[in-house]
Amino acid sequence: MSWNEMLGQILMVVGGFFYFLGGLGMIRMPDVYNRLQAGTKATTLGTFSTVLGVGIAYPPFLIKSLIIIAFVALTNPVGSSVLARASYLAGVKPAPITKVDEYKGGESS
Amino acid sequence: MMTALVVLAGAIMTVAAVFAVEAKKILDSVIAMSVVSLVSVFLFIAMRAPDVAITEASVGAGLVTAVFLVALFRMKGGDEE
Amino acid sequence: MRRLYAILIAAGFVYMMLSFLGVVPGYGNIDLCSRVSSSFLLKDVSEQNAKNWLMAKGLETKSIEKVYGEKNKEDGCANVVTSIVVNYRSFDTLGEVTVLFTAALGVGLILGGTRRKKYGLLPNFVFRESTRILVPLIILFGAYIFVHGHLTPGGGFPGGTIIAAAALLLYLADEEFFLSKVSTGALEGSMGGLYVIAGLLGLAIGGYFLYNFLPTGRVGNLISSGIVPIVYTFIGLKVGAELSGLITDLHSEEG
Amino acid sequence: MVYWISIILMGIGIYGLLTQKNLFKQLISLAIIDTAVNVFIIAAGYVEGGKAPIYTKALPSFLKGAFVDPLPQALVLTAIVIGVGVLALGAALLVRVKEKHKNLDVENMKGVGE
Repeated sequence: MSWNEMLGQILMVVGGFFYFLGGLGMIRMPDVYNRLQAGTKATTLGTFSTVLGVGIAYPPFLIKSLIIIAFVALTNPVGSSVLARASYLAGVKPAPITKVDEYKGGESS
Repeated sequence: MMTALVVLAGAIMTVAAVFAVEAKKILDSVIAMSVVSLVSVFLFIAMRAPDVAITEASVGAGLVTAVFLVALFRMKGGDEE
Repeated sequence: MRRLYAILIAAGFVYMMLSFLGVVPGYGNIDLCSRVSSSFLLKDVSEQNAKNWLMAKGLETKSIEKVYGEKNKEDGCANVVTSIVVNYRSFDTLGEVTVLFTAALGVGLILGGTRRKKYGLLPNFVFRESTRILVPLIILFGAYIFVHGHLTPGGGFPGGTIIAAAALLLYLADEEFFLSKVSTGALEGSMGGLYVIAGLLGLAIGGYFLYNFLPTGRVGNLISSGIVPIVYTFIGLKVGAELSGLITDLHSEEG
Repeated sequence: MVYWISIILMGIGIYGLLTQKNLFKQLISLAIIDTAVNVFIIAAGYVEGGKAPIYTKALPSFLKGAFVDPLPQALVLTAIVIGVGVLALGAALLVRVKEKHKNLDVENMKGVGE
């Protein structure tokens, strides 16, 4: 096994670990906003790591995997923010442990 | 391995279809229908039909769900007036 | 009572279909030789490789030379499903596109209007600005899918749907956005007309409708397989314009 | 196996079509039947151990079991797109029905079902 395959597979395992953390966060977190944060941040990192690992292990896929990373970096945070905003506007209350609610009273766009 | 996955996919599809038929709210029903379409994408890939899989994923699971949701939203909007 | 009857009818249907399973061949046990010709299965991307392989097996090489030397109906497409859909069942695809056009026309007649229906949603700054970045990329991706339809999985219909998804994203992001009916109608009509013109050119040159009259090139190249990528480009743009018009109709009201 | 899955899904769709009084639920049952029929037709073309029908560099092992059958896939590709047209037209009709009759229940509409 050459060095790039080894590096790529290590990156894939790291990505799988981030996916696992995201799934754990979906179960353990108290309310919908924390779950969104866990589900988005962990799986974005996991996708970066896994796709980059595939690109390094099999060099013909490197450019495509970089394009996929750019796409995921553009779309994933936007989708998460839109979901959080929609659930706030729909009246989902944050968990009672929450101290700061900066979104209260509308946004300043 | 593949057979077990196909059986699992079939179980998910059956449960989602029963839920889609029997659910009280239509929104739940539409989401369950989209789940049936999405899992059928896996069946198509397992049966070596990538063309059909990509078409079903974009057309069947994406566009039909979007059209149904927009139609549902229009109906709900008419309710409140 | 009603549920009981429904369960009985559904069970009767399931029993009928299960007894019908004895007629069709079992799952995965299909002899493909009895369904398609052997020269169809013997095509390959690398010509030299195939010849050597056939020589090593001691098989006749006539069929492989025929595949590369002359035009046959599946010429040039690496993706067999594409060569079925837009090469020798192309007339069927023309009918399919017509059915889709009729459905979009029906939606336009039922719901169509000249004004954007407003739901009173609050504008979202992040979503609107990122949509402006994303929409060209999504359209580019849809074009990539239908241009490469003869090499990779995909083709005109999923590509057109992805373009329509870009239109749907614009509608969700901006309350003011309204796609003009004239532009989608013009794009769709011209693409449908070009599809028919390609068919008529084939009728004039080769003798039957939608004949593949361009040189077919080598299997696996981007510019190969004659009019297949051109026709798929027409189909992709037509389907994209049609479905965008359908989404526009769903978001519009009279007034 | 896949035959069974698709036949059971068709049965569920027919059951929903017969029992549900809401027109939108009936449309969703039609969509489920659509998906199930597509799975059935694809399963009729599957060859055990076959590859996806795209020519690559390696020549397929000789004839039997080389590819799955590409013809059902082309037919299903057509069927999916036509299904979208049918379902979108149905949804548009339902929007109009809702505007006219104020509800989607088959038995509560004025002048229908009495």
